Amino acid sequence: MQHTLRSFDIALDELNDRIGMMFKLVRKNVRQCQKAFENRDSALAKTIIDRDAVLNDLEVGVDEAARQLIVHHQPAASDLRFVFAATKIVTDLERMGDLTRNIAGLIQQQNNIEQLAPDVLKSMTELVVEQLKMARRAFMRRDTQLARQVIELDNSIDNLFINDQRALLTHMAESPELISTCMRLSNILKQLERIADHAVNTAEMVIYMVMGREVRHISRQELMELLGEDDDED
Amino acid sequence: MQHTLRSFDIALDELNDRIGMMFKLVRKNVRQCQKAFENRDSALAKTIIDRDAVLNDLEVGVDEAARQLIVHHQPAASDLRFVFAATKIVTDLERMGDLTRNIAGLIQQQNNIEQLAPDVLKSMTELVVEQLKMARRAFMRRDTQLARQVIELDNSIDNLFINDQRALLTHMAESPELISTCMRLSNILKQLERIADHAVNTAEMVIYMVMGREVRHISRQELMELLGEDDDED
Amino acid sequence: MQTSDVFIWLTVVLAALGTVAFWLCRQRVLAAGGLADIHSRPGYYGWYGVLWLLLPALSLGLVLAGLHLFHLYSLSMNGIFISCVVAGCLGFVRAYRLVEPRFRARQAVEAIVRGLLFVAAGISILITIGIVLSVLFESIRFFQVVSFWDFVTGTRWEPDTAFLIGAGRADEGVAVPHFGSLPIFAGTFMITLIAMLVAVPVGLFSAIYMSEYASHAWRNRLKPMLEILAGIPTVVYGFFAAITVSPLVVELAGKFGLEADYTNALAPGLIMGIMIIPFMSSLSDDVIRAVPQALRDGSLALGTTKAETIRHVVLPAALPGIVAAFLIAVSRAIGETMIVVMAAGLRPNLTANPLEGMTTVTVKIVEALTGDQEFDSAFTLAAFALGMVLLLVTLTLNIISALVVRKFSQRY
Amino acid sequence: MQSNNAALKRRYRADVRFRWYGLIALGFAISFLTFFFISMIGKAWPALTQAEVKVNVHYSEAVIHNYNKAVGKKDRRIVSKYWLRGLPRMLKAHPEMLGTSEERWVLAESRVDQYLKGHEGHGLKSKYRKRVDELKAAGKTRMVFNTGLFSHGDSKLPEAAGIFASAIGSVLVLLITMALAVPVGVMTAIYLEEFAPDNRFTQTIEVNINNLAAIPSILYGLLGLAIFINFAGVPRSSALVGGLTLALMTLPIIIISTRAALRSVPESIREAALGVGASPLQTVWHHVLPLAMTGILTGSIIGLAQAMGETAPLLIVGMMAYIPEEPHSILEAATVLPAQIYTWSSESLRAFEERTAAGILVLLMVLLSLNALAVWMRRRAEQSW
Amino acid sequence: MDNKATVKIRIRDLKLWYGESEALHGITLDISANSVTAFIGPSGCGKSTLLRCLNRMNDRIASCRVQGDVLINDQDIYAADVDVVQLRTHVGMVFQKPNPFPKSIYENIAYAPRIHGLASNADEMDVLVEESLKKASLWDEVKDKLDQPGTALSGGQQQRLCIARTIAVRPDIILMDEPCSALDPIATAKIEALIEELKQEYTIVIVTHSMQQAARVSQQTAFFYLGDLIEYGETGQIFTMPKEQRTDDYITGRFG
Amino acid sequence: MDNKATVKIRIRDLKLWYGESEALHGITLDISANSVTAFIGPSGCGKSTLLRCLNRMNDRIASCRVQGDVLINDQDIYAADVDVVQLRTHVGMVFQKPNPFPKSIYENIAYAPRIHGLASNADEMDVLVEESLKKASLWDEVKDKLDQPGTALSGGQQQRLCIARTIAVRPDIILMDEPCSALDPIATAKIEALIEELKQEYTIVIVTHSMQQAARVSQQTAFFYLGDLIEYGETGQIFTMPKEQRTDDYITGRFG
Ligand SMILES: Nc1ncnc2c1ncn2[C@@H]1O[C@H](COP(=O)(O)OP(=O)(O)OP(=O)(O)O)[C@@H](O)[C@H]1O
Ligand SMILES: Nc1ncnc2c1ncn2[C@@H]1O[C@H](COP(=O)(O)OP(=O)(O)OP(=O)(O)O)[C@@H](O)[C@H]1O
Ligand SMILES: [Mg+2]
Ligand SMILES: [Mg+2]
Ligand SMILES: O=P([O-])([O-])[O-]
Repeated sequence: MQHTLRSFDIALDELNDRIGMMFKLVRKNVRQCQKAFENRDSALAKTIIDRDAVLNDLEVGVDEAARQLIVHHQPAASDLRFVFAATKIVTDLERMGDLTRNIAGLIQQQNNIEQLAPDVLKSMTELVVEQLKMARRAFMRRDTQLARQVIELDNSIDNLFINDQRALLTHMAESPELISTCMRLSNILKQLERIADHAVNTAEMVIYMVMGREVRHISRQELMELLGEDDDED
Repeated sequence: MQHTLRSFDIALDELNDRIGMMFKLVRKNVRQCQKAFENRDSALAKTIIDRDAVLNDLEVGVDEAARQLIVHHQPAASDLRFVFAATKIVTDLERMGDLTRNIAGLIQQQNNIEQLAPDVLKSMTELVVEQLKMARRAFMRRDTQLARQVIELDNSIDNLFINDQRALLTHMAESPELISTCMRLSNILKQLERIADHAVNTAEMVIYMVMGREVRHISRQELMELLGEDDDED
Repeated sequence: MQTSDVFIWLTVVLAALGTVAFWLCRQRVLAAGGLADIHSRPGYYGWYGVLWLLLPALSLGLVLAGLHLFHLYSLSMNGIFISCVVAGCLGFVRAYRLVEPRFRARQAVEAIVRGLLFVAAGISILITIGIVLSVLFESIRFFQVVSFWDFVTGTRWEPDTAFLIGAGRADEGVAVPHFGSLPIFAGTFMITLIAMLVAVPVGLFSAIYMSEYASHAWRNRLKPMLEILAGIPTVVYGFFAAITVSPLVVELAGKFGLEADYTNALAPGLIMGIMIIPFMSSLSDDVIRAVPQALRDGSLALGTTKAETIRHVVLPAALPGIVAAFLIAVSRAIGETMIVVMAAGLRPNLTANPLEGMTTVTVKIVEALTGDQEFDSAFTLAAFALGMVLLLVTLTLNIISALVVRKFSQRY
Repeated sequence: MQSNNAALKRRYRADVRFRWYGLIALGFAISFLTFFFISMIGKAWPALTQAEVKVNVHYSEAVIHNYNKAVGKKDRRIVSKYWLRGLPRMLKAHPEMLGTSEERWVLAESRVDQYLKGHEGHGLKSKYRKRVDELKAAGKTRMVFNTGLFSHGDSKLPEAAGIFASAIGSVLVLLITMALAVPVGVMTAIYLEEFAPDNRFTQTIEVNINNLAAIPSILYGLLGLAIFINFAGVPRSSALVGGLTLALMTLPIIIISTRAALRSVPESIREAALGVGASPLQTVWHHVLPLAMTGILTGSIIGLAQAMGETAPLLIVGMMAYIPEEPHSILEAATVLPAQIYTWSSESLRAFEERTAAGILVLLMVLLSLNALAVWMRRRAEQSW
Repeated sequence: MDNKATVKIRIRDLKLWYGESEALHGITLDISANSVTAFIGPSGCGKSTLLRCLNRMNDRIASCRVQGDVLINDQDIYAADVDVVQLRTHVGMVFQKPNPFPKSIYENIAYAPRIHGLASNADEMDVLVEESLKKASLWDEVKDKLDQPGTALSGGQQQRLCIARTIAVRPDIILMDEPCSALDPIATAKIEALIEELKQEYTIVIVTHSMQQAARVSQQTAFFYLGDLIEYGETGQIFTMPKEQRTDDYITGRFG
Repeated sequence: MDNKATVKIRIRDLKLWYGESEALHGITLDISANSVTAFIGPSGCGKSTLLRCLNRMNDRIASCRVQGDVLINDQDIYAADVDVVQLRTHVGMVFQKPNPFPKSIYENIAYAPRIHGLASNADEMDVLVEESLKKASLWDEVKDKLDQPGTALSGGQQQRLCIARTIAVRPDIILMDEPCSALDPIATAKIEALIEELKQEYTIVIVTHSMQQAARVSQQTAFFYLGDLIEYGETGQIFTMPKEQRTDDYITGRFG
């Protein structure tokens, strides 16, 4: 239902849209990282780094908008949960932005990393991009099931990351000359893993926003119970 | 001045105290990490890891308290800035807690890391602990000068980190058998560096809280101008 | 004992007994329980005793006095006195025995007082019934003699011979009396009309000036002055109209070449109008001032002048009240007696010329009832018939005005 | 925003005109009032003095049987018959004066009085006029303050007529009115305003009361006549019947003003009292009545003032009879001031006219003081709120 | 104070009619001792009506008929043998517009204790008056002018005087019907601070139009709509996570 | 709408006395066109007084004396040649309590245009009435009962009727003195929504006791204290980052 005060709706919508936009930008960054990595595209990496400023501004803008919303409209109940979740999610998104910038930085210094384990990065990127897509959709649609999938997907990403990491260690032990290159690659993977973690955070805030229950530090099992096990199948 | 409504003051104070307490816990964690590292104290590491739950609870608690405060008292102006800053700072603090937990985890897996570069970790820890102390004080006293110092100290920590990192890389190249150990140490240092970054975030929020100016993504120079260059000396 | 002595003695004795009763009951309850245990404040137990003393005594007294007055049953004054006191004491004893801590004295006292208030309220009903009956019965007797139709439509009012007929001398060939009341009502109407022509504009504009234009201080001076007009007894107005105004009217009419009677309708009409000004102005002033200030502000804020605001907002808002004031003023004018008795004529006269003498309903009533006639001749009974018409007209006006007020009272 | 257009000017002119209508209306009312008082005082003024003549009086034995013998033939029509009539009684009371004679100031006959005051239509025959002129020339006439006006009852002789008896009558009637109307009226109002459930019966009473207030006073006379006199047999012309009649007439006024006073006590006061556990009766007794008291008193005073000036119903119940003596009980025939005024006003003698005016002045004075009292109290009540 | 709230007022399936029209459609509600319960809801939803059931102020309205139970301290206040006057001393009421008696400040407080015989002499009365004014946080402001009329105080002070007057008869429960709606924000804040104090000792039920006020002062909130109790719970929960959509809509400003 | 606000009302060192007491101590303030400016501050600080200076409603108070300038569209409204009646058509006012005239809804609107001759025939008047009611978001609710009395509407509708009435004379500026304080939250929200609409076309100045309301509806906020303008600025800024300590104290509830 609409608020009696149109400006309230407008303000909420704007907040919502900005966050949706940030989700998109982050996803774009992640995808472009992969591309830059594959193509040794330093210029693209530069674009990614430059885009960080946009995300930074968006973060500060969303926070300011949220504060103005609190001051102007004294949101309560579902509105308050939304505004609160927004200020939390935006921090995560900004951090994701930072992380992609880091990746881009590492890519700029790249020396043949892409030959080391091109697929590793690719599959990781794909998972993260997929996760970000789901996270955004979960947020925009207030969909807790999607949010749950985001959280579940994190498991796969973590597993992938651990495997890759182990592979890299082996690699380094085998060819010490590649250590710094491997370290960089490891770093990139690490950043991607962090992005996934932050995506999980946003999903948790979506669940809070919709259900009013804090799920930030509860066990996976509790979470599943909360969201309903039966929907697990599809 | 006091609020006419005592419960408002009580709620604000409680929020304030909880965050102060989180600062203290994080600092304690960092210090104990160093101790556990030095003494190969796996049990202490375990304590640190367990303490994370406390910080998690505190985070959720502070957020809940902040929301209740918004709902109950519709804070504006300085109160609103405080409540907003609190919800931001608490995220950083919780993350710091996670990072110390990570360090403790790495320490548990330790094999002779401490012999590698005991001083490195020590000096880094000292700086971070000092920074956290200042950050807490800046927050509790609403002191922007202290907050500035927190931010400045981050430079030293970053430099130290880069040097250490470089040293470790050299080390790894020299003794490939130590690669995974070095990687862990590098990781620990990385976590400490992240803690320092988060401390900077809290300091930035303190500045916002006091002055009402967002300083999150502005250049160091702008920041210094804002806070008054003349105070730089002392 | 004299009647007045009984009054005095009864007052003295009952007052003394009452004091004792109050004290006795209060002590009895206090002796039986502490302050915390007793249901009501101790005074209520006292009052309970007092009421049970006074009520039986006084009501018996009233009944006995009534019986005496209506010559139904007579007791000597001493007898009345003694039986009253005895009744009071019996009542008190009953009350005294009921007094104990759990007794709800406050409720009991309040129930009694409430009953008394109710009885008082009932009296007004009795008065109305009394008036209606008194007028109705005699009117019915009148209409048994005179046809209602003739009374209402007849144009000749020549009742003088009626009392001869009433005295059983109808067969002596006296002229047939006529009870055509039309000229009387026409006279009443004419004088009322003149009065309203004076009172309405003067009263209304005075009210507007006082409530809208005059400063607070001036208003406080002007309003009592106008109210003096209402405080002057009608007999004085009548005197003034007859002695001062009527000659003046005759003189002035003469100057214009017109001929006026000394009992012309103009003089009493004018004076009656003046008498009514304060009714009009005070009531209008009240209703105009009752129009919320917010409405004036609202109108002025739209860029209207003061007069526009008054004409278009204040007066329409106050209109129901003004109409009610007007109707009440009309009914005053119709029922007004002394001015017309003293200044208007006695001769019924069906004319539209206010300079001629004419008479009114009230004049005829007074004329009929202040003579020495028997009360049951048609001549005197006619007064009651006229009275009934008067009653009906004023009641109708009053009810209409009440309806007007009620219909519009929720408007702001 | 300059006021230069014609329409606006027209609107402002209308504004000014409107204000003038009000001023004119007020001016009319107030000039009437002034005219009225001036003319009334002018008429009444002469009545405050009374002519006396100095004549020789012989207190002979014969006077006891024929009081006319007390003064010389020339003076018989000049001195007041009223004074002459009183002589036998005085001589019986003071036998020692028998046989003496003196020259003394004596109340003059009303026509002489009028003549001396120089009024037109004094009605004094020319032969007496000459005698009066003589006396006047000899300094044997004088004007004194007319104490008789205040101490005598009514009389057919204008020079002896006073308002005393009617004033006493008025007081008696008012006492009865007050004793009946005020308590019953106030109690009725309290019942209706504070306790009555909102049902048919209450509504009937309310409608009744409003109607009663609007009924012309003369109908109360009819009521008194039909019920008190014809039915209950209360003596005609008595203060009791007058008081009863006026009480009925005053009752609705008192009820209505008391109700208004009670209603003007804000509902919040009642809620406050009930809210702290006062019973309804305590609420009324402790809070509402004290606050409404000035209003109730004001209403009662106005009601009584109206009753005091009322004439018509009293005419109907016979209180315009000729009553020279003040009444000693409420059952005796009595008259009241306004009725006295009415009776005098219908007398044909010129001397009665000024007495009427004087009576009116006295009545007005009393009534205006009562009304002033009411106004003052009302204003005080307004201030205290 | 311990958190385990004892129930002070039990309302069970309370229905109320004004003449033919049903204004309350079966309300069931438990009100805890020593806490503040707020009634909120759109105009005409029956908040005041329900409040006035709790001290039977509705008895004054002839057309008003009640069905169901209201138990205060487990006693049915609509039972036949209940003395309304006594009930009202136990359940005090503070009204929307401050309504001090037009008497001195002292007399305003002393009136009710006097008719209830709560003080046996003048000294006791002085103590009682002082105590009540202190509890109402008004003593310091008026102690030097106790003989001045209560109506000469400012609006906020008058309202506190009314609260002191209510306290003076030592009630258990204080009902407040929009007690701040005639006051400015500063006076309102003072009353709210006072309510916060009073809940230590009294059970307070407050009707308010201001959701913010309900959020500030109350521990429990009941949301009414068209004579129905839609939702009742902890204030914090109602304002952050209401269970009912209608509550959410009302609280977030999405109504009508 | 473009953001570069043009100044509509210039207040320059405005002082105002009621008799001997100075109620405004030299206010200087610029009010922008097509935006909502809110006046806030504790009771008696002179908000209403200043507002009523802007259409010279204060002229009605005999004891009131003004010094300094108020310029509307760069014209001094206190100049000798200014016609108050005409001024008030340019500067409409809406009052605290809805005060519709006791006439039909139609007549409520048509009254002032008729006096000012804004419609030359009945059809034009119909159009004007409809237009005004539409602008006041009331048309849909009343279009079928234009001949019913305006007083029969609900409080919120009445207030919108008053706004429509003001709009009908085509003012530039609308002054509102606590226009929602007599309304319940839902009606208040509707009025606020209306104000939001109206600021597209009109310059609106609103006095409000509710800081939340000021925050919701206004673009600029002026904080007054004891007859002084303490702070004036963007609403968002005033409520998050006031420059003056007193503003912060008032806004955060630390006053008195
Ligand atoms: N004395 C009464 N007679 C008839 N109906 C009444 C009476 N008092 C209230 N009502 C009706 O009962 C319903 C509930 O009224 P109530 O006063 O309890 O509402 P409320 O929630 O307090 O509203 P508000 O917030 O406007 O005070 C309304 O529909 C009202 O019209
Ligand atoms: N007509 C008047 N005569 C004398 N003094 C007045 C008058 N109107 C207001 N005042 C005084 O001027 C000061 C400012 O009053 P104003 O009504 O402007 O305050 P406000 O800020 O609107 O307060 P509120 O929020 O209570 O409406 C107050 O001290 C008040 O007492
Ligand atoms: Mg950044
Ligand atoms: Mg209510
Ligand atoms: O800085 P983090 O992304 O590790 O929280």
